[in-house]
Amino acid sequence: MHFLVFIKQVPDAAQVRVDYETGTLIREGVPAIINPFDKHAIEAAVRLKDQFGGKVSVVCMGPPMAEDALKEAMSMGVDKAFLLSDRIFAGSDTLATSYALWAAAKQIIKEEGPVDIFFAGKQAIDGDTAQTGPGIATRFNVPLITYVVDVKKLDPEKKTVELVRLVESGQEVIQTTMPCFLTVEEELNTLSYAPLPYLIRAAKTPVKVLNSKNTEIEAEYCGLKNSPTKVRKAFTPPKRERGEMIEGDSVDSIINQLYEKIQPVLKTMGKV
Amino acid sequence: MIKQDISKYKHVWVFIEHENGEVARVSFELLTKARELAKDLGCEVHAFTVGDKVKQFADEVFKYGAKKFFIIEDPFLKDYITEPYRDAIVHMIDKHKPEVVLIGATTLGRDLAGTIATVLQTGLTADTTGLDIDPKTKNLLMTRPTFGGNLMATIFCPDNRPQMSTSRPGVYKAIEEPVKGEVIKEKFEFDKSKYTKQIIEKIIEEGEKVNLGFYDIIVSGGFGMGSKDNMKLVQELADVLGGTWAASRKAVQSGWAPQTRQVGQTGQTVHPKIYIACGISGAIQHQAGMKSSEVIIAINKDPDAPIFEIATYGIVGDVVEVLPKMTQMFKEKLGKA
Amino acid sequence: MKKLRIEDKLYLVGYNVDHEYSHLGISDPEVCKTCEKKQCTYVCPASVYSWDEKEQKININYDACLECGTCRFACDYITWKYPRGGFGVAYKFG
Amino acid sequence: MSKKDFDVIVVGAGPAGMAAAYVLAKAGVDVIVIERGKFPGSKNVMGGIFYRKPMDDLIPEFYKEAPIERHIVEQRMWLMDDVSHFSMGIKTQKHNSEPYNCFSVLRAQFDKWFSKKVIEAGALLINETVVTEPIIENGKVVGVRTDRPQGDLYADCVIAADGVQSFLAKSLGLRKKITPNKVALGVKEIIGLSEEQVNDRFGIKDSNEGVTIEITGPFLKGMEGMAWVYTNKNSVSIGIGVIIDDLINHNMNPNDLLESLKNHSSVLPLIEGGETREYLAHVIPEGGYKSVPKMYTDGFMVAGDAAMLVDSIHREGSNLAVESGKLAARTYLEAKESGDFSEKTLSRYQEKLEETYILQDLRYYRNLPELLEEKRYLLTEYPQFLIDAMTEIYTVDGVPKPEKFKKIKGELKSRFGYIGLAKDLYTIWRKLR
Repeated sequence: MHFLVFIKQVPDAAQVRVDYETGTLIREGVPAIINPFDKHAIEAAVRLKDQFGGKVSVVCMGPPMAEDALKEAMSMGVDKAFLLSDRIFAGSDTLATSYALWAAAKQIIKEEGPVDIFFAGKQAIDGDTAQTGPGIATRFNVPLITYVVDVKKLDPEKKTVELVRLVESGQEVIQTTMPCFLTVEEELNTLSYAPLPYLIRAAKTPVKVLNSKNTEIEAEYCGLKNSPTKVRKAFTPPKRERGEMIEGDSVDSIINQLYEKIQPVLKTMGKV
Repeated sequence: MIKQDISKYKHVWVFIEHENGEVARVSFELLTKARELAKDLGCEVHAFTVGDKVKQFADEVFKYGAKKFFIIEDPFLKDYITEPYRDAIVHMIDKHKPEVVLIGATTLGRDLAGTIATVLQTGLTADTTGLDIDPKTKNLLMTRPTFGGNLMATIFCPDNRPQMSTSRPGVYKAIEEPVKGEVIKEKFEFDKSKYTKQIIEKIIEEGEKVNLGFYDIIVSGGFGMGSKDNMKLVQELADVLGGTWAASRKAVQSGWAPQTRQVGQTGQTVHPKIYIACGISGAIQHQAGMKSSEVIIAINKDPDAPIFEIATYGIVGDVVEVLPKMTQMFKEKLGKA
Repeated sequence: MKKLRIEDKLYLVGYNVDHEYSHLGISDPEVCKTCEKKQCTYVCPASVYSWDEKEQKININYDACLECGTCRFACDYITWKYPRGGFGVAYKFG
Repeated sequence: MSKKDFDVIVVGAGPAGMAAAYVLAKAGVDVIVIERGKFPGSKNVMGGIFYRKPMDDLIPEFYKEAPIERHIVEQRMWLMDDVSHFSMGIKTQKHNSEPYNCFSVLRAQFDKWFSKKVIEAGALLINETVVTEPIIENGKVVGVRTDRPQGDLYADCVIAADGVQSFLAKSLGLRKKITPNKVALGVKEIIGLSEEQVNDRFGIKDSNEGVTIEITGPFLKGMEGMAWVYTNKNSVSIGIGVIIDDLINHNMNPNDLLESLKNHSSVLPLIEGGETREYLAHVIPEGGYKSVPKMYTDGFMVAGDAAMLVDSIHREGSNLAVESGKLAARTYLEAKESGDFSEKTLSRYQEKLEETYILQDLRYYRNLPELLEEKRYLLTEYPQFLIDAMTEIYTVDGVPKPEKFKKIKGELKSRFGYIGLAKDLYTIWRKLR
């Protein structure tokens, strides 16, 4: 079987701070990491490979420094790593990004063989859009299953897989044929502590670079110019100010006051 | 990029999300917001949905000001499955060419919107918290938080239509403004062999794997709760408010709550409409996980607790005394007694 | 200058917290009960150790550990290992 | 020997380990470096000054491409009490031109760069892996065990550059138990300021030039330690290192100590208004020459902090690390010619160190740690006397100068006694002999 994981290198959002004076983010020194959700996608793919045989490929779109993310992916047990890197991608929105990754994946399929399950994290922690995965799945015209928390059964003969996904009201168990596209939650698995030979292989194996020259990616669908959405402005939200202390003669009176104050909010939620 | 004649697109469309015969509240919120946008654009608000029996939602939809309600009804669409829903909706959008399409940023909405936008080859802005019309260009301006709420970005989609956005539930108020509307039934022939995905089981009950991000009210307990037993007080209030409960790192570390319910830097980041911090001093690590909540209510014995620096409403008091009273009184007020 | 609390400073530090395994421990917690100085509670620059009067034991908040090793030199009963590879503190500037 | 995966295993990607790996890789040796951090530098802390010479010998003109902050043109030394400081120092244009004397650096960034050079040279770098113990066969170190599954590695020789905690040297019995009077805890903050603010506050014209301030004296309340303020490009590193025993005995929390340093009237103007970017802590081995262990055994050498190579008097550590790493690598290369990695051959490593300034410097100050431990007042009372004397001299209060000098002389006598003073001077002279 062949599993292909789409990953993104992101700044560690937990370490990004706001400079309220300039209204910008302080990114200096903030490390670049593999998007945390994507790591669970890699883990899932590697475990399926261990169970059913085959191989795991991974692709990451980004600048040359994204090679670090791919090296890390390989140290988790990935067999083949591809870096999709080209200036023509600069400023791509989710539609253009999903195009480029789709085209790159077609090239990977050409080189490594057909894919049974595509994986991605449910969203990236920098943009939080959760659109690139669904976009690629749509372009491949394969079933899309988002918010996956469990891979229950995989039948390599019948080419079917049974999954559990989160929905607003709980969970649902989905059965689908392969190839299919999964976007995954962190609960899907616990990251393993990879064996040393994986790390050594990752350090020794070069990452293959894909770009507009060695794939059939067409520049007219890539980059800022060809992205339907554009950023008009970016700003930091105002700093949270100290609010109001509610005081009263009795606990009852305090709670009554509080209720009056939050009633409008409860109303908008349909609680009252 | 595929070039379009954008002048052919008109009207603001709102997707009516439904499950088990009930419309998701966010759809009404978006209808209300859409009326504002339609006014600025000089056009109408239309609702649309697909499913098995969806005509029944017409009255509610018109109550919130939709002039037309486009539907495709088919027993095949009984449960939400991405691909047939997508194909039916794309069919309607292609035919009627709305200028704006709004979808709730729920799990379902976020699953659906990305795939529709890709088929339509148009722009989609996810998870927005602000929608405005640019008075000059009449473009839709969509504002959304990124970097865990630390940065806001305003996005627009100048050359492609429809302009699509998924919007966070609870951002807009749902206000009725009834109109006499019209139901327009569309037809779509499904090639059923094309769809190979099916739901085998639905699990409604909430397990220990809890996604705090799904709740718009979170009641959270900290070390000030004093004991594992007292954490029940937090759960009871959450139940009455129809929300869920969470805990600070210290409470989790003391074994009073599972790690899956931890809010903060090393736990989950949440942005509910109401966050009630009970006995949580509010170290900056905790604040990182909840400070973008809309309303923060803090209850703490210590008047100097840092949580009060960011709380919308602060109550100085003993949680063990305040919480049971609050649960009881809210129960009565919300008509749940 | 406004004095920064230790929590505020630790917030500036990057960590990859290992939720599975604590690299710090106390070999004989009985000793803590009679330990007069309880130096671990004040010499640690990250205030990892605190005395729980009710439970009569030292609480170890290992996720805040800066891995300096001071406690290891300050008390023979503290068992100190490195966190698993890749976990623990990750400085941005150094 | 049973197995062999690499020629040499280097444990730890700090300056010592990477210097060793660099030399070895350049010589065509199959070398692997094992680092426990997310990346080299992510666990490393130092005050912030890096000397050029040893590194320059390794990678000529490294400072032209390495991420350095500023080259140091002025070094100040402050004796400080609670309300004053008495300043000495040297600012020289001789340090303001290439090849420079030393630099302020941020280790997380510098070490990452260094590791790239080491990889380019041909070494293999493995991050996120902890070496737990040496593998010993027939009394000889033949490899290391890591905490990873399938994590054993075998080699001709292991170079342990695993830092001050050095579990490897300890488990081989090379290192004795380190007592809390031989190690200092350093805590440090990086405080962000604009380049212009740094320049203005430290009297610098060009943003590439930097200043260091080293501070000691009675403000430490009799604890043995040193504080520092170093200029980076758009931040300052401010820190304080104190012997752990002293912290324990003074019931002192290191963060409180750092906060009081930051708010000292002499220090505050340098950092005021800056935002803290990072807070760091690390232990510094300050036992000096006498705590330096035997640095080799069969198939094994120790370098850097792991070998306690720190000159605390001159705040030198990273350059000793680079130097020792280099020498360990060269010793290996010599041993490789004969194929003999026994203790006898590797003992040349320690001999080489004895021949260089590293152990010569440390030997010179070998008695100082004990002296200061014994006579803590040397750190408080003499500096206090100097501060008071200077204050007296510079205060114009109508007292004639001869009378002032007489008063100072009187103070000297009453505080120390001429005999005591002579004794102290003699002791210091003897200890440094």
